[in-house]
Amino acid sequence: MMPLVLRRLGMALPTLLGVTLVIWLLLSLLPGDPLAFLLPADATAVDRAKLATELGLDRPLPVRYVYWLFDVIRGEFGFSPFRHRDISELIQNAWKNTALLASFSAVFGLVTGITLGTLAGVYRGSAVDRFVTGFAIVGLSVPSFWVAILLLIVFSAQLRLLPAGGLSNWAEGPGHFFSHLAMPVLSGSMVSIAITARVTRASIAETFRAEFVDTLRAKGLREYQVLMHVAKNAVSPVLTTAGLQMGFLLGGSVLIETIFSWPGLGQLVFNAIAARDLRVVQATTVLIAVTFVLLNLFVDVLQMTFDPRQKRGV
Amino acid sequence: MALTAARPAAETAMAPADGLGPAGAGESGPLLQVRDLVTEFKTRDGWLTAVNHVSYELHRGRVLGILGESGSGKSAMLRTILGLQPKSTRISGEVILRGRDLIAMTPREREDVRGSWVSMVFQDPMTALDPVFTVEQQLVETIRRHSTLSKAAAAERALELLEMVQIPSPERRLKAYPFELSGGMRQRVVIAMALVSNPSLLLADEPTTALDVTVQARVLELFRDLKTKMGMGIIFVTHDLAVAADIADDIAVMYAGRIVEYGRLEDIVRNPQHPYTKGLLEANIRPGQTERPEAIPGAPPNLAKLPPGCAFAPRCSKVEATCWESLPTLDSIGLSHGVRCFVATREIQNAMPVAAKGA
Amino acid sequence: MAIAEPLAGNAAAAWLASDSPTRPESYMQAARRRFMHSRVGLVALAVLLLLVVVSVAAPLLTPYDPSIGQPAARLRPIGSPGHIFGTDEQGRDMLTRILYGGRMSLIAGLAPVLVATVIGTILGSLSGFVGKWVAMLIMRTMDMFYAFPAVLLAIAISASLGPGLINQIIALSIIYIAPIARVAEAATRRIVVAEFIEAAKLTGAPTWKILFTQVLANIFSPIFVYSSGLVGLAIVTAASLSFLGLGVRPPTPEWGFMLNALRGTIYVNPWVAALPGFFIFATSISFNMLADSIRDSLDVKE
Amino acid sequence: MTTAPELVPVPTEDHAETAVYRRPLLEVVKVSKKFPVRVGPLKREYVSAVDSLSFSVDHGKTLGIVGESGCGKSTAARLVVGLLPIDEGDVIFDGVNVRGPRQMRQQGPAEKSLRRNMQMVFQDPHSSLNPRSSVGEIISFPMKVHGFPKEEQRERTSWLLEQVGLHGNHASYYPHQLSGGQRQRVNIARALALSPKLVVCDEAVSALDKSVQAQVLNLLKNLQEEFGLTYLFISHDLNVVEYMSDTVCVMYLGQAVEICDSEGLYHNPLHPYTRALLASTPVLDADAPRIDVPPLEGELPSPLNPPSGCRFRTRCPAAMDVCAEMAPVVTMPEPGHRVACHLYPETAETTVDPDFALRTIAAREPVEVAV
Repeated sequence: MMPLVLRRLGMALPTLLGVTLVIWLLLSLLPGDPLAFLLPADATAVDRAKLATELGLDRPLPVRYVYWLFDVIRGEFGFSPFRHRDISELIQNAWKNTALLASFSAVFGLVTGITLGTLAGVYRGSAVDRFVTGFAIVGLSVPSFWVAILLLIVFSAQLRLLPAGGLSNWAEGPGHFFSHLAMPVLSGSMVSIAITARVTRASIAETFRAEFVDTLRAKGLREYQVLMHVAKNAVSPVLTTAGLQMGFLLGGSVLIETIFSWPGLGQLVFNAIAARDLRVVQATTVLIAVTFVLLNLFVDVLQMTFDPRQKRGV
Repeated sequence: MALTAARPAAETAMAPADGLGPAGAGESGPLLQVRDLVTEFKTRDGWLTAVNHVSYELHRGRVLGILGESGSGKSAMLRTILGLQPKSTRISGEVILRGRDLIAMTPREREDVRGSWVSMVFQDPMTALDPVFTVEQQLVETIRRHSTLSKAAAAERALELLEMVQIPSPERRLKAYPFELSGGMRQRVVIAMALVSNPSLLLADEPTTALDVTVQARVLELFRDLKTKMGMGIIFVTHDLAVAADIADDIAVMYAGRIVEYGRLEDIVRNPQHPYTKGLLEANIRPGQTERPEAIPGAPPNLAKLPPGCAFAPRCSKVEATCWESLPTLDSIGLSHGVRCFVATREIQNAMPVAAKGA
Repeated sequence: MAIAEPLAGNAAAAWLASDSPTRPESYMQAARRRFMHSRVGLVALAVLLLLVVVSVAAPLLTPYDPSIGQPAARLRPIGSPGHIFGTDEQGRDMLTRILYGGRMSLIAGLAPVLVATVIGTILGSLSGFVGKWVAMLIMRTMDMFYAFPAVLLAIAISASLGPGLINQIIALSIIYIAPIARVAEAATRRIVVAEFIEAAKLTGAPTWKILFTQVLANIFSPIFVYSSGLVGLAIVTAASLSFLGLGVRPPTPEWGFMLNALRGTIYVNPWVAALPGFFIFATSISFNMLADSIRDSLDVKE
Repeated sequence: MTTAPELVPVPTEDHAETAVYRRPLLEVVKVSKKFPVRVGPLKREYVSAVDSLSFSVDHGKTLGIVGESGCGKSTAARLVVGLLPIDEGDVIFDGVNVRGPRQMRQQGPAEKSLRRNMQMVFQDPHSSLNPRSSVGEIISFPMKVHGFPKEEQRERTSWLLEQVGLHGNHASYYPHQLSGGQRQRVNIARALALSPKLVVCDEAVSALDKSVQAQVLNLLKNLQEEFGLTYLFISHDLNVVEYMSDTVCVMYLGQAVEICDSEGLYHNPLHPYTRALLASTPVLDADAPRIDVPPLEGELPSPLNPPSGCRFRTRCPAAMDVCAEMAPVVTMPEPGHRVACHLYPETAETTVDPDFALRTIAAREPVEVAV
C-alpha cells in the first residue's frame, strides 16, 4: 500500500503546481495595470518604474512565477497597502476562524447527510426515502446566503434568540460559543447535507442491488449484518464526496462569513475584492485551494484502506 | 475423501444454535414439497408472472435438474424458496421443507432457515462474494451465525470446509480476498459457505455457467460428491441440457414460468414428449455431429406478453388450434413422467388406450 | 422471424398482431413519452416557461422603471397598494425589479452551462476517444481546474476579470468545463470499448465519422443529464457572485445583488428582503426537478 | 463511385476442387501480441496474449479456434481483422500482407478493398449494435462509409435482412426491441453488407439461448454454402466449433497446441489438453464414446508469468522433465494433424516445415510479402 500512497503524493505535486500557476496567472496577468492601485494618481513614470522593479514586475514571466512561488512556500505573501498589514499576518488570524467554522460545518453536514442518506438507502421507496430525496433537492437548490438571511430574519430580527454575527471563543462559555456558530454552520452546511445524503443514498441503494447481498442473505445473516457489509462496500463514493464538501464549505465561506461578519478568510476575500486588493485575493485563494488539494489527498489515502485491491498494492 | 470425515464435526457444531426447534413431521417423506408456487413481479406494465403454479417434490440424496432458458422463471423459483425476492413481489403457494412451510414463515424465521436448512450457490462466483472481506471473514461469520463456536474454532472449521471443497493450499486462501482467487476457486468458496451447517437442501442457480469447461467438470464432480456423501437434496438449475444430464437424477423442464415436462433423466433424454424438450435435445450440438441441428424457430417469450393458451404455441411445430385457446394441463404419462401438451398426451393415449390419465 | 404460420384461430391472430409493433418507438420518442407522464417535470417546466415569459415581457407587465425609485415610497412591506411585493431601500418597486432581474439570473444560469457543455463535450469526447497523449494533456489540465472549490475559482476569475455580466458568464463557464469534460470522457470511454465501435472501425470509417455517427449520440444522454443538473447550481452560483458584487453593475436589477443590497433592511422590512432569494431558490429548484425528470425519462443511471 | 459487388452465389461444383492451386485466403504466420499490464505503482509487465500463432484458412472453408477464457482466441481474431496492431509475425490475406490498424485508417483503394473483404460478427448481442441506431442504419453504415448510392443502400439492406431471416420491416426497429437471436442476425447482416470474403465470428452464438443457438448456426452454414464465405469461427464450446469447422485449432495460454481437421480432433485427439477439454465437455448420451481422462488439476497459470518450456506442463497429467526445459516443437504425427507436445517427438516422418508450422496445407509456394 505504501508505494501507492507515495504515488498518489507524487500525483498531487503537479496538481499543486498547476493550482498555484492558475491563480497566479489569473490574478497577476489578466487585470489591466497592477500598479494603478498602488500608486498615487500623480505618480511619475520614474516612480512607476521604480515600483515595478521593486515588485519584480520587470522580470520575465516564468521568473516572476518562480519567485512568487518561493515566496508562497515561505509564507511570504507581501504587504497589503489597504489594510496596512502583512498579508501573511492577516491570513494567519483569519485562517483559524475559517478552520473552526468549516470543521464544525463539515462534521455537522457529513454526519447529518450520511445519516439521512443511509436511512433513505436502507428504506428505499418508503416515506423516509421520499422525505430525504425531497429534502436533498431543496438543499441542492437553495442558495446558502438566502438561508443565512432567512435565519437572520427569524432568529435575530424576529425572535431575537441568536446573535446576528461575529464569533465568540470558548472562554465565554459553551452557550455563547455555540449561539454564534449555530446559524453560520446551519446555512453553510445545507448544500453539504443535501449532496452527502444524495450520494450516500445512491451508493447504498446501488450496493444493495449487488449480487453478493443475495449471498449474504442466503447465508442467513441478520439484516443488520447485511447492512454492515453493504456499508463497507458503499463507503468509497461517500468519502470522495466528503472531500469535495470541504471544498464547497471553504469556497462558500466567502458568502457565509460576509453575512455573519465572521472574521475569516472568506470575509477577508470579500473585503479585498471590494477594494481590488488582488494580492490578498491571490494569497487567500492559494491557501484555500492548497488546503482543498491536501484534503482530497488525505481522503484518497483514507479510501485506500477500504479497498483491498489497493491495500494489496494491485 | 474429506467429505465423510467432516460430517460428524459439522453436525455437533450446528445442532444447538438455530432457534428453529426440532424438524417437524415429514422427515420420512419427501425432503421438499413445492405446491402451486406462484411468484409475480411488479413492473412498469403491471404484474408479471415469473413462476406460474409450479409443484414438485424432492427426495433426500437426489438431484433435481431444472432446465430452462432465459425468462423461464427458473431462477425466480429458487429465490422464492429462499425468500430473496423484493418485498413488492406477490407470492402464493407452499414450500414445505422438513415439515415447515417456508412461505408462511416470518422473515426472522426464514433468516434462521437460510444457511442452515437450505443454502444457495449462485451463478456468478465473480460477484457472489463480498469483495472487501477476506474469505476467512466471510466463512467465519457464516459459521458463527449458525453455531455457538468461538472465533478460533470457527476459523478452524472454515479451514476444514475449504479442504472439503478441495481448494489447494487452503490456509493461504483463507487470508485471500475474493479478487485474489480464480473463478473456479471462488465458486468453491461459495459452495463451502453453503455447506457450513450441513443443509438438507442445496439450491444451485447455474453454478457452472460462468466457469470454463475444465473447471465446470471439476465443480460438477464436487456436486456429485456432495450428493452421495452428504445425502443432501439438490435443486440444480441450468440452461444446458448436457450439464443437467451430467448431474441430475430427475429433470423438470420449465418454459415461460411453467413446468412443461418432468421425469427421470432417462425419460427426458431418451423419451422426451414435449415439443420444446424435443427441440432442446435436437438443438444441442453433440460431439462429432455433422448433420444440421433442427432448430426451434422464434425466441423465448416475453413474460409480460404471453400468448393465450400454451406459451410454446408460437414456436411449436405441432401447434393446433386448441393450443392457442386453452392451456394444457400437466398430465402424467408414466410412473414419473409428465408432460404439458395436448398433442403429446393425445398421441400417448392413442398408442396405449389403457394408460392412466390425469395429473 | 421464421415463425410457423399458426393454424389460424382468432386468439392466435390477435396475439401475433400484438406481438409485432408496426411502428417501433425510437429512444428519443420513448424518452419524450416518459417525460410527458412525469408530473413533477411538467410542473417544473411550466414554472420555468412562465418565468421566462414574464421576465421577457416585464415592460408590458409593470408600469415602473426598475432602476428609478420614489424616495417617498421606500421600504414598503409586501402587499402595499400599488406595490404587491413592496419596495426596496430606494423606493423601487420590488415586483418590477424581480421581473427584470429574472432576465439576468436566467441568462447567468443558462449561458455558462451551455458554453461549458459545448466545450466540455468536445474536450471530453476527444480525449475519451483518442486516448493516449491527447487524453493525458486534456484531462490533466481539467484536473487542475477540478482541484479548486468551484465557487472560489469563480470568485478568483471574476475578481481578476472585474465585475459585469459577460465576465461572470466567462467565469462560470470556465468552472463548469472541467466537470462536464470528465462526464463526457467517462461516457465516451464506456462507449468506445463497445463492440459496435469495433464494427464501425472495421468498415474503415475515418475517426471523425465514427465519433459523429456512433459515439456522440450515445454520450448525449449522460452529458445532457449532467448539464441540465448544473443549471440550478449555476443560477445559485451566479447569484452568489452578484451577491459579492462580482456580477452586474447596479442599478441593473439582479436577484443576488438585490439580496445583498436589502441585507441591511432585515430588521425593518424583513420579508421583502427575503424575496429575491426566494426567486433564486424557486428557479433553481425548478431546474433541478426538471433535470431529475429528464434523467428519469432518459433512463440514465447516476 | 462504386457499386456493390453482389454476394454472388458460388457455382454448385465443389469449390474446394478449384481451390487446389490457390493459396489459402488467410495465412497467419507466427503472430504474437503482448499487452502491457501495470503490476505495481511504477512497474509494468507484459502479458503474452498470443504467442507465435500460425494457421491458414482456404477459400470457402471454416477454421475454428477453441480454448478457454484467457487463451487468446479473441485477441487472435482482432489481430487478424486488424483491430489490434500485430507485434510480430504476418497476416497475409488473399496474398497481401496486412499489418493492422495502420492500414485500416488509410483510405486508399487497396485498404478499402481489404476492409470490404474482412468483416466480423461480434459476441455480445447488446454491445455489438449501436443502441441509438435503427437496424436499417446499422446495416447500411458500412455501405455509407464505402459510398454506395442511397437507393442501393436501401435495397441491399432489405435484401440482407431477408438473407438473415428477418423481415424488411425490421429495418425501422431499434436493437432493444429485438430478441437476442434477432440481434445476432442483424450483427451477421452488417458483417455481410460489404460482401466480404472472410467473416470472423468471435463467440457469435455464446450469448444466445440454446434453442436459438442452433438457428444462428444453421444460418451461418447456409450463408457459407450460398456465398462461399470463409469463416474464422471462435468459441469456447468444443462441440459447436467441431460442428462448424473444417479445421480446428486448439489454443492454450496464447499458443496453438493442436491443429487438425475436426473429425480427427474428435476421434483422435493427441494433445493432453485437447483430451482434457474433450473429457470435460458434458455430453447428453451416457453411452456415447468418451475419452476417459481425469479432469484437469490445478489452476490456469498467470499469463504474466507463463511456465517455462511447455505452457501446459503445470496441469498436464503426462508432464515429463523435458517439458519444463524446452518448448515443444510442432510435429505432424499423422497426415494433416499437427500438435505441439513432447509426447510426439520430431522425427523424419513427423517434421513439418518450420516456417509455416501450423498451416493446414503445406506451403506450396513461397509467400510474397506485399505492401
